Amino acid sequence: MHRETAPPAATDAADTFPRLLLGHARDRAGRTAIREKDLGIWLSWTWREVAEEVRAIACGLAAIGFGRGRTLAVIGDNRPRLYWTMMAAQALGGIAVPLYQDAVADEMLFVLENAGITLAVVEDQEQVDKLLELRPRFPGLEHIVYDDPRGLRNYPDAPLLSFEDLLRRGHDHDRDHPGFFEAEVAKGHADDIAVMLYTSGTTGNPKGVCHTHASLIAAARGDVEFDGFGPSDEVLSYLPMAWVGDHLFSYAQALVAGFCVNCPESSETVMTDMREIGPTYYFAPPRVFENLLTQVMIRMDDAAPLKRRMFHYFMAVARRCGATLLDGRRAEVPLHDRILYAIGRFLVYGPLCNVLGMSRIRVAYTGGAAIGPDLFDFYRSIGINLKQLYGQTETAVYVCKQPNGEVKLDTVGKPLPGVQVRIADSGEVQVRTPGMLKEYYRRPDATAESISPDGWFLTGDAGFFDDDGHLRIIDRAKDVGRLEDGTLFAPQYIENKLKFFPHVKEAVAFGDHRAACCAFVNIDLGSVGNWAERQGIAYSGYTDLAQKDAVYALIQECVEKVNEDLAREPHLAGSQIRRFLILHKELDADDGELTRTRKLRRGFIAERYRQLVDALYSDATHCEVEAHVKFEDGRSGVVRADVKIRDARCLPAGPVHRQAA
Amino acid sequence: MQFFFEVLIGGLLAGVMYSLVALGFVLIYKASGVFNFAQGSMVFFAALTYVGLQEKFGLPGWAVFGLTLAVMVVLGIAIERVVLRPLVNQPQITLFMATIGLAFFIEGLAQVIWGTQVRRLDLGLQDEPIAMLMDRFNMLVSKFDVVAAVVAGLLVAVLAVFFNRTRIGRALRAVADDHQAALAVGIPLKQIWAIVWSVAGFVALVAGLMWGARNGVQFALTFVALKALPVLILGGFESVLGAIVGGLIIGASEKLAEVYLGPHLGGGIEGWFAYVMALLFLLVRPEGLFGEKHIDRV
Amino acid sequence: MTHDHNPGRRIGETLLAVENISLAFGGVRALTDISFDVREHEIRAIIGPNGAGKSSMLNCVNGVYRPQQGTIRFAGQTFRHMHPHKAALMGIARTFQNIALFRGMSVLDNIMTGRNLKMRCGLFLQALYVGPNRREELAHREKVEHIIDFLQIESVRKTPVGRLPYGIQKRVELGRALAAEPRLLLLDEPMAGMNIEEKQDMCRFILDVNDEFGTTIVLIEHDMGVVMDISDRVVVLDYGRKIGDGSPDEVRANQDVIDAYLGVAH
Amino acid sequence: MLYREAGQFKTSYRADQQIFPILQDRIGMLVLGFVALVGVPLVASEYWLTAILIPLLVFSLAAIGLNILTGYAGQLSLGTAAFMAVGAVATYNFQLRVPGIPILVSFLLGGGTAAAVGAVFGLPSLRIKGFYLAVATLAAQFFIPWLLVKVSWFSNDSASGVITTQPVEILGFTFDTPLRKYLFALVVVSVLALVAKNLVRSHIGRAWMAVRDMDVAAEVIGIRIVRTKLVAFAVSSFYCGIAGALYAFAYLGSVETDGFNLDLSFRILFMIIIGGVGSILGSFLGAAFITLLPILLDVALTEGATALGLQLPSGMTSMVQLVVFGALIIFFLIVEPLGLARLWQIAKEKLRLWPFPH
Repeated sequence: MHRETAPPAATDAADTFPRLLLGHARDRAGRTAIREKDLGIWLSWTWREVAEEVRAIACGLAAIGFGRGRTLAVIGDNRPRLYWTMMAAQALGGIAVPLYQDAVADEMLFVLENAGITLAVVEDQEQVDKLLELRPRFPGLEHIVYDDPRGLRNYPDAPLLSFEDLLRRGHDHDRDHPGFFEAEVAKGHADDIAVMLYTSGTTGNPKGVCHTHASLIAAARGDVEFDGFGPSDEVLSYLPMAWVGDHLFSYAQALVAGFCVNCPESSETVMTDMREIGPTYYFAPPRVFENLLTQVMIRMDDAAPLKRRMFHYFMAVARRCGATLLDGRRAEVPLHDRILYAIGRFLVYGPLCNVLGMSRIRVAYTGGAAIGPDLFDFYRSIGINLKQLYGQTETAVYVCKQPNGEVKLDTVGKPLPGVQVRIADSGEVQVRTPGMLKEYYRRPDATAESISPDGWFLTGDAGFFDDDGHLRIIDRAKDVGRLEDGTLFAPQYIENKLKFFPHVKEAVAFGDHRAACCAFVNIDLGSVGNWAERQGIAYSGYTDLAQKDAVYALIQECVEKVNEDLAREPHLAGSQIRRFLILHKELDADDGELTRTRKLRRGFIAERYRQLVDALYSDATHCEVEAHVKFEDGRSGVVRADVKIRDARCLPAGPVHRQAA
Repeated sequence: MQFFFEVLIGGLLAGVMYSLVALGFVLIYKASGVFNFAQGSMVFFAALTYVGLQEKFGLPGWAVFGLTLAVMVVLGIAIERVVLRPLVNQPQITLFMATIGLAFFIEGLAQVIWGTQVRRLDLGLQDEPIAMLMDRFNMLVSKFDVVAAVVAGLLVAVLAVFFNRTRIGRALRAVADDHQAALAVGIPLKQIWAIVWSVAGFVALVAGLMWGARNGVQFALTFVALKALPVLILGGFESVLGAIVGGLIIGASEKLAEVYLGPHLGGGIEGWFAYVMALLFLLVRPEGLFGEKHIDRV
Repeated sequence: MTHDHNPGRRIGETLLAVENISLAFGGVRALTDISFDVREHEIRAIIGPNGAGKSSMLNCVNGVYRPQQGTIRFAGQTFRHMHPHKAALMGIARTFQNIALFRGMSVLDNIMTGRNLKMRCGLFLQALYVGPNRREELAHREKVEHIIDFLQIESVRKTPVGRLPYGIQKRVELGRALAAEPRLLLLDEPMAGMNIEEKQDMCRFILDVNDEFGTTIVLIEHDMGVVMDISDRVVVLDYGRKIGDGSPDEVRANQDVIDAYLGVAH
Repeated sequence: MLYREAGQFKTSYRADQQIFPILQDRIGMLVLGFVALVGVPLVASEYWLTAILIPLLVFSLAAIGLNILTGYAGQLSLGTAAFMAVGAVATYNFQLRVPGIPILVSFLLGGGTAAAVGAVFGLPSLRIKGFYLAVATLAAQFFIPWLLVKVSWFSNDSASGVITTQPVEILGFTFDTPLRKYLFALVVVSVLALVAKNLVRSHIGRAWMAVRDMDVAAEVIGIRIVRTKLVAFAVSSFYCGIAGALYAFAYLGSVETDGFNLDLSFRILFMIIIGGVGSILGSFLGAAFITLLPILLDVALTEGATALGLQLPSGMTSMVQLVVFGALIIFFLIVEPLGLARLWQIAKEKLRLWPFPH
């Protein structure tokens, strides 16, 4: 397939997103810029049409008083109109602030206030209701523009405006003020703030990360050049718009490279929509890949015995040589394996990629959390070029990436062009990158804390470079602590090792300033539930299943395997898990135990389950607790449970000989 | 006038023979809701088996009858097991189509076992006029037809007793009324169905002997069953009495039409007359003479 | 879930009036002398114990049953009895207590069938397919897609209905009724056999239908909570007679109704 | 497995509603069309054409006709052969008695006559359903061939009602060799199959299926039950009529009207049961199956008997055929009531989902 790798000149020089858009509208006017599955078919808009829509929206926003330097909230699923709204806001010199669409009203309040929002463009009634709920406490909101009018017919005295009305006003405004739009775009400067992305932060309130057009475009341009993306690439945008990952790959990179963004019909249809589109470039956090793999395995369990055996046989072949072949090192693979792999590609890998919608993928990335070895190997071995990257919201995820052919499980790759990385004495990773944030919005204190006077961003991650010059991250720098006897303790490292087992969904390790390492475990209801069914174990729900002795035995195996691993690492051998328990409830972002990006809020959890932590460090074999939980319908209640505690076997430090897998 | 009566009586007696076949349909329909298109094939199968056994072993009539009956019972039970049980709760139309398949199967099987040539079946009855009627009224009434009518009458009486007086019979009627309820009060549905199919086999055997003795045992016997269908439409699928009355009406009107109408139409009308009559009747009274009217509950 | 009686929703003139309806099946009385009216844009509930004649009442309104006595007045015209086809033509649609979907067809086709009445192409054009018939099919497909979107069943649009869970089937049946763009929608126990979450969804759909399209709705429901929440007025039947009629609060206070529900001997 | 659908997405309802929405299916159909039009003429022997391919096409068309009535509209008919007879005789007479009439017009008129007769015999469906109706169609099956034989005008006064068809000539080109007849039948059947597919995916088709699946609900959403059923009878009989005409004109050349008997009706019913009720594809599969099975059975029995040195009694193979047909019908009704078409569909689904189980 012919690929245009070098973007034409008009967009090369553009230094703001609106100018990039207008450049594409000139250079590839008739080419599809964005698609959305709506009412059963894929509607598409060309770059020219997108430019016209953005123009109308921008004029409409101007007509209702939006302008330079002001902020605009965007809340909803990935919808073309919401992406266009961000472009329109930027065209006027305003700042787009995408919010997590699944956040509850209270969580939104802080961001709305902090960002000084006066205007919100939202998807539907659900979001409108949340904003109206906040109105008494947040009177600053002047306008709410909604896309889907359903259910909003009878909201008499709310400051609502339909998207159609906005467009109508935009057309009027455009007609009455010829040249207004062009003039506004011309006023734009590369150093204007383009977007504010709120990081949920593991402690305290979220902070608004301000990115300029320059930083985002530089980061996106670097990415695009690194992997050679061009206008013929397709992506599926299904991750929250407020997340930096989505913002980069379906907004910034799309505008830089001019590729096509596809919006799924609804969150339930993402799988089928992905299969229909067949994206060529894919980005997902490890948990998405993990869920996919779990589904694959569960569905294969239901297959006929012969087919199941065939699947596992060829998966073994793939594990043996798939990744090597993907790296282009054909010579290292014996001929019979190459033949078997070719057969496997026809019978298993090809069709499997196809049903997952991944057969056209050239490059897939994952990042944001550590990925398990089985998981990583699985995708690479069936021929999907899955790689890891490293970066933060603050660095526009432009720090490290794995180059093709240099993909290693436990590293996050090499620094990207233009990026400098140094390891501080404390072990902290510090970076200088073109994608550096301008500041935290209205938080000079936080800005000063994170950016050193000489311009290095302090990532807060602990890591080191390996012999090949690849960066390896082990934990959050501040979480790395020491046991009472001074042994190094890296909780996230341990937790990740636990979470690599499909039966474990979440884990929380304790140990800093304590005698030994102990852990909470959340089982994976799908995986363990499936296992229980096959074992003939009946259970009524998570809490019941979690406290079964058989389940404890299952998890104990996992814990002891982690201990085996730890025992082999010289400076971590002392932090093997001594005791563990399985939590009676799933850790949940709605209860404040996880962030919206599903990161542990360690301190909060330690505080909330103090009783259990204390029990872990006593001789108790069980502990009675009650916990307040919020149910999905918004009510809250109390879960009471008797949680068992188990001891795990620890090994002496030193190399342990394991059978070759 | 006496010619008319002669034709009428002949028709009525032939009608009894139709009823004999129709009875088999009604029995099975009542008990299991299956419209058994294979009833005609069972008649053929029974007759052929009877003749075949007689030829092969030269046993006395009663012994052959007993053996054939045993075969028919086995066949009935096998049909219930292999064909109907797996199709339980399927739409009636599916069951109907299954019995069409069954008809083909049985017809083929009978001839694979016993060969395809036409055979005579001698029950010791002569198809000759009854002398008394001949002498006194100058009417031609076949002795054979009268005997057949008596046999059919006896059979109906026996079945009536069986249905009304025996425990199994009462269970059968309960099943016919409401399958679920019957199951709920502990009537073994499957066993009942096996019995019904066996009884239907018995009826088929009697009908097969009568028709076989009259027309010779041959493939054309299966068409007799096709004549029973209009009888059923007329009489209603669920009524033993309807089968008898319907048979008489069809038999009589068919004969009369053949004699009085046939010459004007060029003959051969007995092939379709009963059907067209039944069809016209259906338009007036879709549930048949003695059938029950159903109300569709929504 | 409470129904805001917001000012945007106006209750209009009487749309449907049944007067002195009596219905019997071969001597068994199903309905005796029932009268009530339904006003434009309102949600009217019919409640009553099992066998009270609720479904029979709906069946009289859209002509599946022919009452022996009484009249039905709909949109200004008076009928001795309705005929299903005529009822459909006049804009009456309904769902059934036991799901009555076309099991051999997909969700899309089931809902498309609800628009058959609005399709005009003759047999010859359909045989050709291309041209006017395709334009018609595609135009109706789009309308149907709006219903699919409205009921949030995008992920199953091409699935045969027989494979769907019960709650979704109920939704599809509602979709088929909505496809006819009815003035009056008769819902026979739309929430029967559902769990709480499914009931909430269905309630929201019913209210949204009423709100968005102004459709007048008559529904039969067992769940008293639901009935009281969403309906404007309630008719209570017991043993084929009307024993109560009024706003949810009035009905709740009615002694006959209380007796009927507590099972006081008659 | 062979279906690689990632990247096939629809940007219009038109693309989404096409008969073969999947690219691989479209390619498959093109290949099949090429084989039928070019491949077969190159390799097929006269025996193959006259004994297998032409009857296969003719019966496929009749099966489509019956499938419209039974499979789509849910009305069982045992009178298929009678409507074929009407079509054959009517076409013959139009050709015979209307000077200069083009053969295709005769075919259409023949089909139209069958449609009219079919609608008349469908009238009982006003009042009756299910196998009552099936029995009513038997009336047509017995009455019509009788009438066609008895009134010798229909067969131009030939002995025993045999009609000898006129040559098929279109624009001066005569379809006289087996190959040409095959091509003629192929084109007629393909066009009509497409028309049938168009009907069943339009609103009349949905009305048929609605009446079949749940007639009360169909009535309530405004479908006129009686009219829908009568149209089904008429369209079905039209197809059977054309099939009958092809049977006479392209397959046998001269036909005894008596040959359109109950046995033929049953054979076509078996085709749709085994092929798949409610499926156009199934009509072809069923016709192929029922046409090929006796031939294969015959070969197998004869070869088997020879190998064992046995002398088969005369007529034995046809008896074994009865047994096999009967057993197959029962087998399909129990195991796969939707027939070969459903098996094909399942296989296709499996291939689409591979390696996942269905």
